Amino acid sequence: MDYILSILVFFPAIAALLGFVIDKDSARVYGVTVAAIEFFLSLWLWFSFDGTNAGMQFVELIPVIPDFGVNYYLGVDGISLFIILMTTMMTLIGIMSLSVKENVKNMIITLLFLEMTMVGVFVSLDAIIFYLFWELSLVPMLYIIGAWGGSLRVYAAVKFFLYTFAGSLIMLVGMLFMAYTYQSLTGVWSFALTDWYALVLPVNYQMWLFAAFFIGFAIKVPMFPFHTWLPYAHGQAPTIGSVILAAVLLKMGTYGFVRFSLPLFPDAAVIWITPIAVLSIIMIIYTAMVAYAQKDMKQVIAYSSVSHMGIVMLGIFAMNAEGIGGSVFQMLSHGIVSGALFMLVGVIYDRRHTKMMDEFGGIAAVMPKYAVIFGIMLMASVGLPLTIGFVGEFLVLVGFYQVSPIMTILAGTSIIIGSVYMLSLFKKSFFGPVTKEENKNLKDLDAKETWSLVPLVAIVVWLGIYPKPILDPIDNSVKAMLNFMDEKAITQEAKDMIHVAKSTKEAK
Amino acid sequence: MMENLVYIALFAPLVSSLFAAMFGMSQRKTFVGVIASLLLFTSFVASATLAVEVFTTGEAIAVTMMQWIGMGDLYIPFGFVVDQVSVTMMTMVSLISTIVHVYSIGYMDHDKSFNRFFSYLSAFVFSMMVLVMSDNFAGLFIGWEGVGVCSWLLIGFWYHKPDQSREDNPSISPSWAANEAFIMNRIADLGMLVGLFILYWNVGSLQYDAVFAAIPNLDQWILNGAAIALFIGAMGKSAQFPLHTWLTDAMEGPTPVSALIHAATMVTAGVFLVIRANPLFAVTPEVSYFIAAIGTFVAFFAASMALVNRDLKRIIAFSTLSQLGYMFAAAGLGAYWIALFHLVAHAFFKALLFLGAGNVMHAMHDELDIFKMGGLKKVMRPTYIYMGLASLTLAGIFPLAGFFSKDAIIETAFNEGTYILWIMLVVTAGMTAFYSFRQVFLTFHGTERYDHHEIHPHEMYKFVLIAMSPLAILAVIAGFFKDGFETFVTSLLPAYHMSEHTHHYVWLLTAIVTLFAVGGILLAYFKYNKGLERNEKLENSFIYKLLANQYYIPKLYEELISKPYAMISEKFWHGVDMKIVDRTVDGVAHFLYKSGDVNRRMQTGNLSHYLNWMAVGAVVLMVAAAVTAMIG
Amino acid sequence: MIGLSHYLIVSALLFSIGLIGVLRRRNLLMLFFATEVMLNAVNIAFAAISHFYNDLTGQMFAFFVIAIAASEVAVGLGILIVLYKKHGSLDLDDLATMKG
Amino acid sequence: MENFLASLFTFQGFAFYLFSFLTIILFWITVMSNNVLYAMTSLASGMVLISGFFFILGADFLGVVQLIVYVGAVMALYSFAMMFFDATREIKEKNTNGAVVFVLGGLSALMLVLMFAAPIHSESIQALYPMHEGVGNAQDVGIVLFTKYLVPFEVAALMLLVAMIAGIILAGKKMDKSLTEMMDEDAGEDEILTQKDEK
Repeated sequence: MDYILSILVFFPAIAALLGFVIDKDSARVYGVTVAAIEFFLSLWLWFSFDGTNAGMQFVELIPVIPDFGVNYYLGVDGISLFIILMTTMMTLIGIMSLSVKENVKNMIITLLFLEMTMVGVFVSLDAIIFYLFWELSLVPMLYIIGAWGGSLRVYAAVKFFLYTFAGSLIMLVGMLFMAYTYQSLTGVWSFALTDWYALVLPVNYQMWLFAAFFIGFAIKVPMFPFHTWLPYAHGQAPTIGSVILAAVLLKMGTYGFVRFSLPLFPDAAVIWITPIAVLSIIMIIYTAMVAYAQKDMKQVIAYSSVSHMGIVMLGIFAMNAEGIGGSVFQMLSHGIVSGALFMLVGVIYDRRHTKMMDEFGGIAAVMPKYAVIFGIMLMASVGLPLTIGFVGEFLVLVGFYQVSPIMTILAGTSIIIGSVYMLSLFKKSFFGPVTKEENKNLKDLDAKETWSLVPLVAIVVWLGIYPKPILDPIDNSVKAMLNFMDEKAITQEAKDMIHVAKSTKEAK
Repeated sequence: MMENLVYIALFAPLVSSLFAAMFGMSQRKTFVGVIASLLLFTSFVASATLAVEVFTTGEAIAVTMMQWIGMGDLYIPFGFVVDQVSVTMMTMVSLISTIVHVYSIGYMDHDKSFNRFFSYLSAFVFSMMVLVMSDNFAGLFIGWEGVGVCSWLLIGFWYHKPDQSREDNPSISPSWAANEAFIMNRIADLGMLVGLFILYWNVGSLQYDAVFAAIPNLDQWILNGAAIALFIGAMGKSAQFPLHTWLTDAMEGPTPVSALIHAATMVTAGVFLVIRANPLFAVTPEVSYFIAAIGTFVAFFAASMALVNRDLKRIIAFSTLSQLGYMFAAAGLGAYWIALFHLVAHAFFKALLFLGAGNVMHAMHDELDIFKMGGLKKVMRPTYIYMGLASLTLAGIFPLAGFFSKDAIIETAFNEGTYILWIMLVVTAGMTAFYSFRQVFLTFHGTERYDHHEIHPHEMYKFVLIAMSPLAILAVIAGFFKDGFETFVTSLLPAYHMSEHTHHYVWLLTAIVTLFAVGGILLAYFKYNKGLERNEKLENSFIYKLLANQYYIPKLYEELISKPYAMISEKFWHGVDMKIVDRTVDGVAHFLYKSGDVNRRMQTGNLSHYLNWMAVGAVVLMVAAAVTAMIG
Repeated sequence: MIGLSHYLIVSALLFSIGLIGVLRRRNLLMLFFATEVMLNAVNIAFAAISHFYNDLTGQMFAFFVIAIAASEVAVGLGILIVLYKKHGSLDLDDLATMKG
Repeated sequence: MENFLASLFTFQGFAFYLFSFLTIILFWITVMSNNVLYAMTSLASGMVLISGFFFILGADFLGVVQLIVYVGAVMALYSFAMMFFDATREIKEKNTNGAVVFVLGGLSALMLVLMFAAPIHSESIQALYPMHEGVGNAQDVGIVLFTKYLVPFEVAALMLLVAMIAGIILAGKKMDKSLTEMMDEDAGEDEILTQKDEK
């Protein structure tokens, strides 16, 4: 069916509306079925997706406000396909492992709305539609953190909402200015991304627009100075909130960089490489050290996801196919690994209602299955080869080495300090004798939790050993984008920096 | 036919690991150990047939399973090559691991997570096979990290042990030692990764043959960079000077682990890397000389620390460290095949030594302090013979393997004209002989220093002793295969012959080394044969304390690296994150709130105030209008 | 000879006196007086301009100002009476109920 | 200074200066005095003088309307209103920020004067509805008022009607009882309230 994308976007929303009718205690089953259907739809999208063609597929274009060029324009390519797949999968697994007790029905409805907005962000090719879904995605997350959160939840939810909202307003200004320049150059209003791609802007315009988009995306990533909302959001959010927040919402920022900032402003992107690289390295090292100092298990993982996003940012600005492809893959791997880690923290939180590491000790003896899964996820997050974590990290570091060796070595320390804080977390909670009384008789994983974690472990191992089916479409789209950026770049140093892979040259 | 032999050799350990993992949670089942050992044995048989095949036909067998990573111009397949170097390593690894598997059936028999142990051990062997057999640097890196993780799992096997202070347990606890090992290996792996990147961006691919083919047309500083980076990786894995403290702490793991990983296989991975990438190191003379220098220094350094150590397994760990120094010295000086020969020979007798130590530990209820042992000769006769034999080989006495492999290295040092290295290596040979026999005499000879009613030592099970016998035999006869080994291996590695000049002196050189070795043994005999008399003056002399605390390096690392790191991260968290970054964000919000509040106060509800404000506004506008009129 | 500016100056002065009255007064009734003064000042200006520019529009405006002033006073006083009944005083400080 | 003195002696000049001087004084009293009666009377007389101004300026009809409507009607309203508010008491006025008021007033006066003093006779303004010399002012005004400004005139009429009704309704509530009775009544309630508690 050719309207697959619209179905993918609006099916969860309609189902959510119907959800109001469903009675309370069968809400969870309803949620799981809807999420499962959505997941199979996205699987169907993957199978009917043609990996070799790098351009946009399943495109839908319906003019909404013709004279202002705002049209309902959807499309998917190698880069966005797998993020959509991960979104639907993580929502399904999140709902399956939902451990929230009170008003589950509202939670299911909010989650389905959230899924609509998330999928919408990754499929939309029109700036306004992108912005619409971008802002809408904040609202359900605000409720999830605000209503089902911990003690400081209102502060965290409001801070999260306002912080991201302020950033995206500046991005909106950038979009409007971009549309205005498009209109002044071509005489026609248009917000369609493909038209904007064709627009070659003078460098100072590019610099300003890049800055505007940068602030909008940097807060969402979150990049170094703007990251302080994340520990609060994760600290107060319920497990399902943290899983979705870490798995998908952080990827919107980096996806924005790859979809908007790079192709639209190639010259500005090249000029911005060093500042962003410095920021990302600070991000990687600084947050890894802060993670090491944490007492609360969930904060460790929250800070670790900032550190991993630093690596993703580095990959994006490596300006070569290995780097960008690696960063897209790292987005997927971080989504799955940190999503699973948050679920694991949720498991122990449900049993002990505390996340403080020194409350636990020697759990490996008491809950062996839980310890094994946590160990595998830990190794994936530290980047052990043959797990999903290594492929992305390796490609990013390879890619960025071409830009500057010293920075790559600095960024490379992430595998060291990454293992420092993860292993110290594992040792404090799992190794050592069982000191606390309460830990003596903790039950191991029950069916619900195992059924949601085992698929994630399977994916982590499968994509670590055989990432080819995922890497090829990403590779094609990234090479096509780089090729496009190379032709579009005006300044000479941009042309030299953007490294078009030799294979695309022969293929041309 | 050959292809699936390669796959069998490679995947048999994986199958055994998964099989054992299935029973990971359940109670001890001996058949798990037996099947694991059988699978390992099949892998050994496959490797042996491959060795014969490669020996007869002389050319390598290359196999590509599937593509692993393909992005941009980077293409990394799962490719495996079986050539002279990798087949020797394969056979050595699979043989020793089979023996260790059989040994651990006996050794671990009363440990409740018996099955889990075998799954980790077989997983280790699988990653070691991947490391050895892969045909590209990325595959090597997979094995590299896989081996690191398995050693982390195995060192921290007894994770339930609590942390102890440094005084009564120098490596605090198994889980602490495991983390230390993993993190230290990771530091070196970063260097290795950088080496990979240098090679990739200058060569375009990470396959061995592509890289070695491209070496001639790369300029010197790139080659130097790559060589140094790869050597840093090797240093971490083989615990060379700055990154050596994890090896002695790794003794926290069960003894079969120390025997297999920290004596025979994993620590030699660094030497294997230098041997495997010999074209690169041959072309960079300064780096090779640096490797040789580091190797010799570590040999001497480790031997010095072993002289005074009281822990049975730590002495053997130091001797491994010192022998690794020897191998790096040989590889650094260009004698790659001699390094490989010593690597293989060393694996046999060091594994034997460790397993013997395991028997002693088992008998003495995990008591490790040799000052509290003695007189076990009568009770544990076979173990005594095994450990005596292994120590003799280690010291390098004539008919045994050590003599051929170690002396060859000392000869290369002489042959290369690097006399300082030669002298140090000879002195270290003497020290090696002294401390290994000090340990033998203190444990087996002299008076029983343990109290009888608690510990009544008994010999290990029969089948374990039989399992150890191949190692003993090989330790004895390995020397005689030296020439056959040379012809076999130098078809791939660069040939290395002693010059006429050294041939002329060969008898003199061997005499000197043997003299030092025998001297060491006699000194140990006179000092420790009857028993142990402690003289206080020696023990709290400065040098003794310095060596006992491993030159205070672990304490140095603790004070200079781990404590400041923790303090800085604490500062970062509270200082920067909470105070500066978060404060600014909340400050902005607070500012907006405050300014709003100020305006609120203007709404007094009193009409005249509003009128006043209105008048002020009117006047200001008038003034502005007048001023602009004036200017305009 | 009396020019237009003379008249305008006088009306300006009267206007400012009215303004001072408005600002100074606390009593609402007296405030009304001051507004009346301001309105008259404006009327003078209108009349003067219409006279010197020979244009009737000025006077027209003056008429309408007077009309408005008259209705304003009517309604104003009505409100004042209600206020007085309710609050018992016309002093602005007591009537500050609309406090923010 | 000479032409100032010279103009004093013409009828126009003398009248103008007299009127302006008196008006300023009177309005100053309206604004400054503490006694409501003084303020009201000075306001009334001020307005009479302003009608004088109109006559000087030849706007006779306007002057008459000013006299009748303003002085008559508005001042009458004020005086009646005064009866409501016990205006006899001296108005104690807490004149806060006196300085600010004077500064503002003075400044605005200065600014206005400056603006108007500047020569603003720009030649380009030509009369929209020119006065005709021969015809009397009232006739002129009547013609213009009932032709061009008819609609505003009617709207003004309607507005006045609305104002009247509003004035009546607002002031008309409880017209039958006098104010003082109401005062006792409120007080009475309180007493009743308080008595009940005591019983």
